[in-house]
Amino acid sequence: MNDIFTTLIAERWAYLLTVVMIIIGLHAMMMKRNLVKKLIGMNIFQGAIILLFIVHAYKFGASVPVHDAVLGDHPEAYMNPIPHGLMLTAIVVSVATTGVALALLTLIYRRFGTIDEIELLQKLREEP
Amino acid sequence: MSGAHGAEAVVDHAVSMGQSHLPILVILPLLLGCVLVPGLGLWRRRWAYPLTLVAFALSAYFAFRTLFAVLEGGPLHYTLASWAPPVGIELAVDALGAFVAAVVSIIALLVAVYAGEAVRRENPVREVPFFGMMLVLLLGLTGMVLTGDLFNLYVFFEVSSLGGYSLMAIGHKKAPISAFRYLIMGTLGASFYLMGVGYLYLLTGSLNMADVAGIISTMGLNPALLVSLVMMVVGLGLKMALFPMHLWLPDAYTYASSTSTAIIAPIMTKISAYVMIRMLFFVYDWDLFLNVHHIGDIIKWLAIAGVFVGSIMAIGQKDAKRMLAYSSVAQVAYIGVGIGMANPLALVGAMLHIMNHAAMKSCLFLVTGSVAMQTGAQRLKDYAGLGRRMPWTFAGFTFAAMAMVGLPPTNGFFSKWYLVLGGIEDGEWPMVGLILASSLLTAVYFFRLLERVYSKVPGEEQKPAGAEDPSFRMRLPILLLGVGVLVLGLFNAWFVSRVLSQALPHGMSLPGF
Amino acid sequence: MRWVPQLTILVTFVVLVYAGFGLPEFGDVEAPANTHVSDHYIEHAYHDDHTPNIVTVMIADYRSYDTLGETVVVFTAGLACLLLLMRGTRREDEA
Amino acid sequence: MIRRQENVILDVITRIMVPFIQIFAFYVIFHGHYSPGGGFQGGALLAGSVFLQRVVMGRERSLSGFHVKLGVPFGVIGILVYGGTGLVAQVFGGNYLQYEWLPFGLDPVWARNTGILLVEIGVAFAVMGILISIYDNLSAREGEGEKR
Repeated sequence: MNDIFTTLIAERWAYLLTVVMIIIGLHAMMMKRNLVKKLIGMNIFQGAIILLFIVHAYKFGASVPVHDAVLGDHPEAYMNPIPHGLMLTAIVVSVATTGVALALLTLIYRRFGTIDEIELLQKLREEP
Repeated sequence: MSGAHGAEAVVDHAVSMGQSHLPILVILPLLLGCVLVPGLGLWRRRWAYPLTLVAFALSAYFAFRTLFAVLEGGPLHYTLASWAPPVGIELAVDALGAFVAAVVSIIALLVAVYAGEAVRRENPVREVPFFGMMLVLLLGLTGMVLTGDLFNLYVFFEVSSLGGYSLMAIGHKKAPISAFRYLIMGTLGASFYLMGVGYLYLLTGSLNMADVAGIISTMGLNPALLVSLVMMVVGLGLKMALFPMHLWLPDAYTYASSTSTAIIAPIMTKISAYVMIRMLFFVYDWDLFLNVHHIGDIIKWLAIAGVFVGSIMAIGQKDAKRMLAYSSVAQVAYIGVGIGMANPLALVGAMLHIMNHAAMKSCLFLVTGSVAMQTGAQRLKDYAGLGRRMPWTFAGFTFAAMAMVGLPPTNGFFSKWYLVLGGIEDGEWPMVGLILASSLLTAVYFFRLLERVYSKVPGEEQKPAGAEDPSFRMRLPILLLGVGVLVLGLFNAWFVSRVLSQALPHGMSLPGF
Repeated sequence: MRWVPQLTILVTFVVLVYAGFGLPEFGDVEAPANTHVSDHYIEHAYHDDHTPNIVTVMIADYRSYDTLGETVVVFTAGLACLLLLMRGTRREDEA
Repeated sequence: MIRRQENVILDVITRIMVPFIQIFAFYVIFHGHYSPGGGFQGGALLAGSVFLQRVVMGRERSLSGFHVKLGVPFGVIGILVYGGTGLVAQVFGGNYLQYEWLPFGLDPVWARNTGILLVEIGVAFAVMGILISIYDNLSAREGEGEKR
């Protein structure tokens, strides 16, 4: 038990926090009736994955990944730049997905006058 | 220090010239096309369609050049910006990648020929962005196929997904709802894939597929490695509509416009299947995970369940497109069966089925689109007697339907043949029986439809107006695909011996080649 | 069938926590992710490009193809909004 | 429909703020080599300055700042700048996006430095144009979206 405590909570607490956030996002995506809330859940989910990358870029005692003449070329002096760069791309992708989703929601609202999933399903069943 | 060090770094990492530019040339026409078509098209509308066709044609031409170059000279590697992997991104094209890229680009070209008139009739207002979006979709898909980098694959995954979501939202009034569900599911799938990449990166420190494969082969089993594999299978399974994650698919295919369905249905799920093959067999140690740890068995049995669920649901449908959508669920599941069995013959069957199913499904969806456009018929009962009125269209349909069932001279027979051979090699007799039985189920719904199309003569009162073959430009792709189904069947030996035997992963070889 | 989503969420949670046992520790300087390619970037970025910001060098030079894809993603989103919400589509939507 | 009301304070403050936001955006783009920043962030800031105009001054009056029709063309130009940089490098003998082949007569390291700047400008253009285009399409009242 103590061992599990050390490995999970003392040494990987940041990872556990991202897992909690992933679960919150997943819950919102699956359980919420309002489609905008689903979308917010999706954003939380993607944000959590971004954090999953970023927390592992952290190195104890390192500085930001901007080259500095004082620090020189020592790898242990800078944080890992790769997750930062990748997640810049992932953030943009997430923004773009949100944009498309909002366009779809606008279209749905214009056509059906609601964004509640249950009501939409009812309307789907009623109309041919 | 810095100057000397810098120069040395340049010499070290700038790969020598003389790499073949073919892989990037497959992507460039699509990239330039997808910005130029909206850019010029919104200004001069009539340029949009010719530009689209030129972009698709150039891309297909280079894809075939790439395929033949790979078959002659072995895998091509193209380092972007000349940073050797794992520092930079490389396009790594082996026989499998070149094969799938060629298949995808030729199908897309044929659908684009059809789209010229179809989009003008279905969605005249949206014509220009629609063509742009088709190019974006194909750009994403070819990018996924050709890349050799895990994260780059994710980026193009999202390019193609966004294209897919928005194309799916065009069409029936209800299309945006199903497209939104598809968006939630697809983003969930892509995010799971990204998590899988994340775990792999945290364990290996690299994003290049070949490099990652080399590192994890020496690593042994690790909880995070196992979870990354599960995440990728779940994420790609969601996009591929593998049972039980197929629930988004039928609505999405049914309500989308016929051109959207015709370009998305044949290739999008296939590319996810291709990526799954790429990951499971070329990045992970396939023997360890699929055979020793029995993940292959899970995939295999879920997939065969999907074959039956899809086929049985298809039998119960009354709407033509929805029936084809459920049959897509079943057919994609065959690819899953091939992946899960993880032996050379079954894998060849799965790869062959990627091509074969793309050809037959695009033909079928083009026919339903033409029928809906010419007569307005969408329900199966409205198809009665159409075979005599639209002979050319339904000639193509008949060939494709025979291929779906798996009758011998058509290509559908041969992919199932290899799956069955693979099952026999594994001694999986129940699986062999189930595959054969599932063909009968497919036969039930297609022969029922064919019988209705050809033999019933309708009464005068239900004679639909305008029931004749569509124009030549819409008919040509249908006929080419219908003939292609036969030709691909007759020349399947060439594909297997020349292409797919080179496409197998390390440690696998076809007996007899 | 109400329990299916809950079960999925629970399974995901367990699987993700299980994965934690195989991951490197938080802030570990020696973790593979922080050494293999990362070291190469940190050591060479400034000398390859005379650009101190290592992340910029990475996204715009070493992995510029990714950034090209990213730009295309943004462009796709814009095109999608145009495709879905274009003017003149309103009448046809009501049909 | 809420009737828009003229508000002098908001108008004046927007007029004062927008140039500063835009200058900061250019700083973020061009200083991306030396500090956190770059094309996407700068482009988003530029788009933000236009959003501020749109929100405060209303759609019609803010069109003089950035016309609705310009969104997609800016995106096209941005990607063409990015892809074109790569293509020029390829035409002059390198691989795609290999900036040291750009015909500027610079030594490889500085050519790459310039190449990074070029592609960042491309990204900034694309992001700015497309974000504004998305905003305009989403915020348009029914039937008021982009006319083509």
